Amino acid sequence: MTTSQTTSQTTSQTTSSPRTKHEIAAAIAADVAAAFPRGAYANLGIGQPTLVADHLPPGSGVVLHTENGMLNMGPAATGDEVDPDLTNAGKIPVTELPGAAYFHHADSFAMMRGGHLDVCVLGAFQVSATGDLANWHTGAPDAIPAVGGAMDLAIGAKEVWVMMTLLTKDGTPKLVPECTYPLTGLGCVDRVYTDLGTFEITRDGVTVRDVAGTTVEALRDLLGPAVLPG
Amino acid sequence: MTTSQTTSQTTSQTTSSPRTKHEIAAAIAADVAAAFPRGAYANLGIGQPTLVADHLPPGSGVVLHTENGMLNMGPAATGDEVDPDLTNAGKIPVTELPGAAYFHHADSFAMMRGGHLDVCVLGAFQVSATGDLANWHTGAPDAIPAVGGAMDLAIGAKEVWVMMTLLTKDGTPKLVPECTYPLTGLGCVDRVYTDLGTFEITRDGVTVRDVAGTTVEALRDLLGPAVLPG
Amino acid sequence: MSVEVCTSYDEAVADVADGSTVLVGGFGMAGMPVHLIDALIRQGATDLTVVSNNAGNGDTGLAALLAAKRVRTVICSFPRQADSWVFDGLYRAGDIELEVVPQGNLAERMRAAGAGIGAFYCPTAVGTPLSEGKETREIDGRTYVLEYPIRGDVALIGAHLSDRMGNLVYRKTARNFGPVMATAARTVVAQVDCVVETGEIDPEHVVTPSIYVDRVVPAGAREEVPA
Amino acid sequence: MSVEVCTSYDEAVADVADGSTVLVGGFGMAGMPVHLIDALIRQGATDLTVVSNNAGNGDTGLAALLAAKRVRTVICSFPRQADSWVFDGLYRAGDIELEVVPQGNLAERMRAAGAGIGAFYCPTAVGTPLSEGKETREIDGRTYVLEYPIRGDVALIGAHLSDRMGNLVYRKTARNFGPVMATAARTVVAQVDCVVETGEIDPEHVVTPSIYVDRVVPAGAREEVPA
Repeated sequence: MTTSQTTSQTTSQTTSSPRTKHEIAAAIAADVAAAFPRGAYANLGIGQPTLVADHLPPGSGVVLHTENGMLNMGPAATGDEVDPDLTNAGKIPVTELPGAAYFHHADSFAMMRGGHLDVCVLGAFQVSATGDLANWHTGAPDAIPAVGGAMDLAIGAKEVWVMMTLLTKDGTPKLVPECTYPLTGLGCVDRVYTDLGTFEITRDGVTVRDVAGTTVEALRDLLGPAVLPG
Repeated sequence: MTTSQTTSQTTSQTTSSPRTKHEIAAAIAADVAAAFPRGAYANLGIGQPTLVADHLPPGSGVVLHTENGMLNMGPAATGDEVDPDLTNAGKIPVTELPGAAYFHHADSFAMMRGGHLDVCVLGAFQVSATGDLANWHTGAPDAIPAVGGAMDLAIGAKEVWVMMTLLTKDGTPKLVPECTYPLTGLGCVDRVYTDLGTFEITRDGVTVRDVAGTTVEALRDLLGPAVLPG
Repeated sequence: MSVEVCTSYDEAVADVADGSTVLVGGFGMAGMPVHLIDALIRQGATDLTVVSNNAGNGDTGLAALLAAKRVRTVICSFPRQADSWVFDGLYRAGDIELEVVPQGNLAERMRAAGAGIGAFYCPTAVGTPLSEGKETREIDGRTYVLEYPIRGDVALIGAHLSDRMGNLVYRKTARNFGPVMATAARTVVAQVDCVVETGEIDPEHVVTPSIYVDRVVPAGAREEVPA
Repeated sequence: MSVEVCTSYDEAVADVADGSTVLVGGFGMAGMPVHLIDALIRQGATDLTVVSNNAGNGDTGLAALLAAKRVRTVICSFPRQADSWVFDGLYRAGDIELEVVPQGNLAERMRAAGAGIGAFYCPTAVGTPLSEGKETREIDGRTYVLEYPIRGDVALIGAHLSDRMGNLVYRKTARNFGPVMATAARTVVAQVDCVVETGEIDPEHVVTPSIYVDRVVPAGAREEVPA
């Protein structure tokens, strides 16, 4: 088990006043962005993962895929750039970068499901110690199920990274021995970026990649031995 | 069983000297061309079926598909028109017509196998009374098998028409109770155009669509009751 | 063969039968054939199965078709949205059936229909509620779910240009489901920004070849208000 | 990410390992990556499985690779041609293995590899010698054969233009197997007529998106004669 005790650049400054939800998400997004391989082809899921794009260093060469049919998507469109025919998967107007390509939905998901994307970053309700992902459905009996591309993304990329707060609002861990929410994908998550640390999910179990403002021991106490054995 | 006794325009003039192989093929091709629905999307197999293109009336609106990735293929290229990047499935340089489209091999065969072509015209060694087609392999033990797109074409079009001489050089019928050569497709042939008549293959059996220089009775004698019952 | 260029949206959907499966293109508003949907509402076909990525937004388009009680079943990947109140109400009242399909399966199942594939083994949704009751198989150490084609009687799509043969090109991410749906339905109707002369679209740039397209309706076509 | 632009054909195929499965594009000479095949001959990798539509013509290209005894197995649709004497001789002598695959299956099996499909039910070859021993299934009254993906370690293809990211466009029917093979191999190498600046290919016209392409070699690159 390789455990790096270095705290990450951006999440280590948790000193005085509690951070806002947005600040926490931005810090996690910065951690994810810093870890991106140069020139990676990546899909950033709807919601918080889209923040990662704002933190990519200039010249990162990262090429963004959007599952509604485009490679090399640019930043959100503003003003005159807005074109109703050019949106991301969240239906937000975006721009195109030089070297972009358009393709239809079957080709787009073939690209994703064929394992050609280097990284996919997703939000999650829960991740299990064996990499199961739950992010599409709370399981509430009155909820209308809606999956979108979540299950395709979960199994499609070479690496699936989750970004989430480690705990729910009421303090319950979201990295769990076994998911209680309906699954999105089985054993598909490779890494989990959280506000309290980053975890790798390997065949041998969960390891701590780095911690943020806490210790590995404290994380063990939080998550329990079924998730983080000593 | 609907039997039309009208002889076809082009093959009825078999009067004096025996026709050459090419004249026979041209006559069959003219019959096929005359039967094409206006504006049909069609694939003409390698070899004699390509002759059909020469007999399409002006304004037929027929759009030719070639399985190496093109719709609205034009006639063979001559002189300066020859472009090594533009060939038909027989690897012969061809031309493009206005409104052509190029696509890759998987899209091209998806188009074919998905049943979007109206007609496919193929040559044959044998056709059975139930529409089985044998046209890819003589079954000779030393022959090197080579199928190309034959099996895809056989099952792909809305209608599969075969054009062939009705008899082999030694007088053996090629429309048979059951094929003896290795099959290309099962129950896939809808119509058989020959030098002696045109046959429809229906669920109820083989019927004569028209005869050329012979009679239905003579065809019955030739083919036997297993193929053409009274 | 020339495509049928319709002078009204209503003419283009006049023959949609009750009980049809209708594939409706678009992702959000991009590529959404709004005028054809409006015409379908005027036309009155009912008991429809609609296959589309979403289940209607706001009170127009697909949502209006649903509100008019013309749709028995929706097959889509993402019905629940901030402004999907029409669908939500019908669903909660038990007045509409829903099949939720992962977006990639939705696309690939229509592609299979268009390509003559009888069924395919797919890695998506293994071990999740959306594969419950479905056949699975392990191939080369990975588990797959068996998925079947989705065929349409009619596809209504949006495209940018058509030529007079029916070759289509799209604009940017408005391409989305259009090219796939065009292969998967018996009758394909496209609303387009403009119909150009045959030969004006470079054969290298055609996205949907003419063979797939039955009717096109250029922008500005008539909307016939029923008498 | 920028694609690797190689200055010699030999550099582009330097890492092809013995025992590799090599997908080779082209239909006849259209789209045939002749310079890459020549470099592969110079490179010396052996015990190869070659997947291509044909099994070589005349004495050059694939035929020369076969003649050099580098190929253990050919997977193709149409080995037998008027000028396929090299293959014919090796086959009759029992010096090469052959898997004959219907052309549509060849394309669709590579597409499946690229698209993450584990296997698919296909209507081609039902009841023929080429489906003997294969699993079949009746779906909706039609019989289908179960077909598995064909994956490549390397794909060698020909294209018209590449930009510096690796987006490819093709010319006319030289497109053929290139775009499919580019999705189905771990390493994809394209010989192209010209490498243009990123942004010079309209994003609407890209046929093979850059994600699939690892190396491109523009015409006029060096051919390194081994010392």
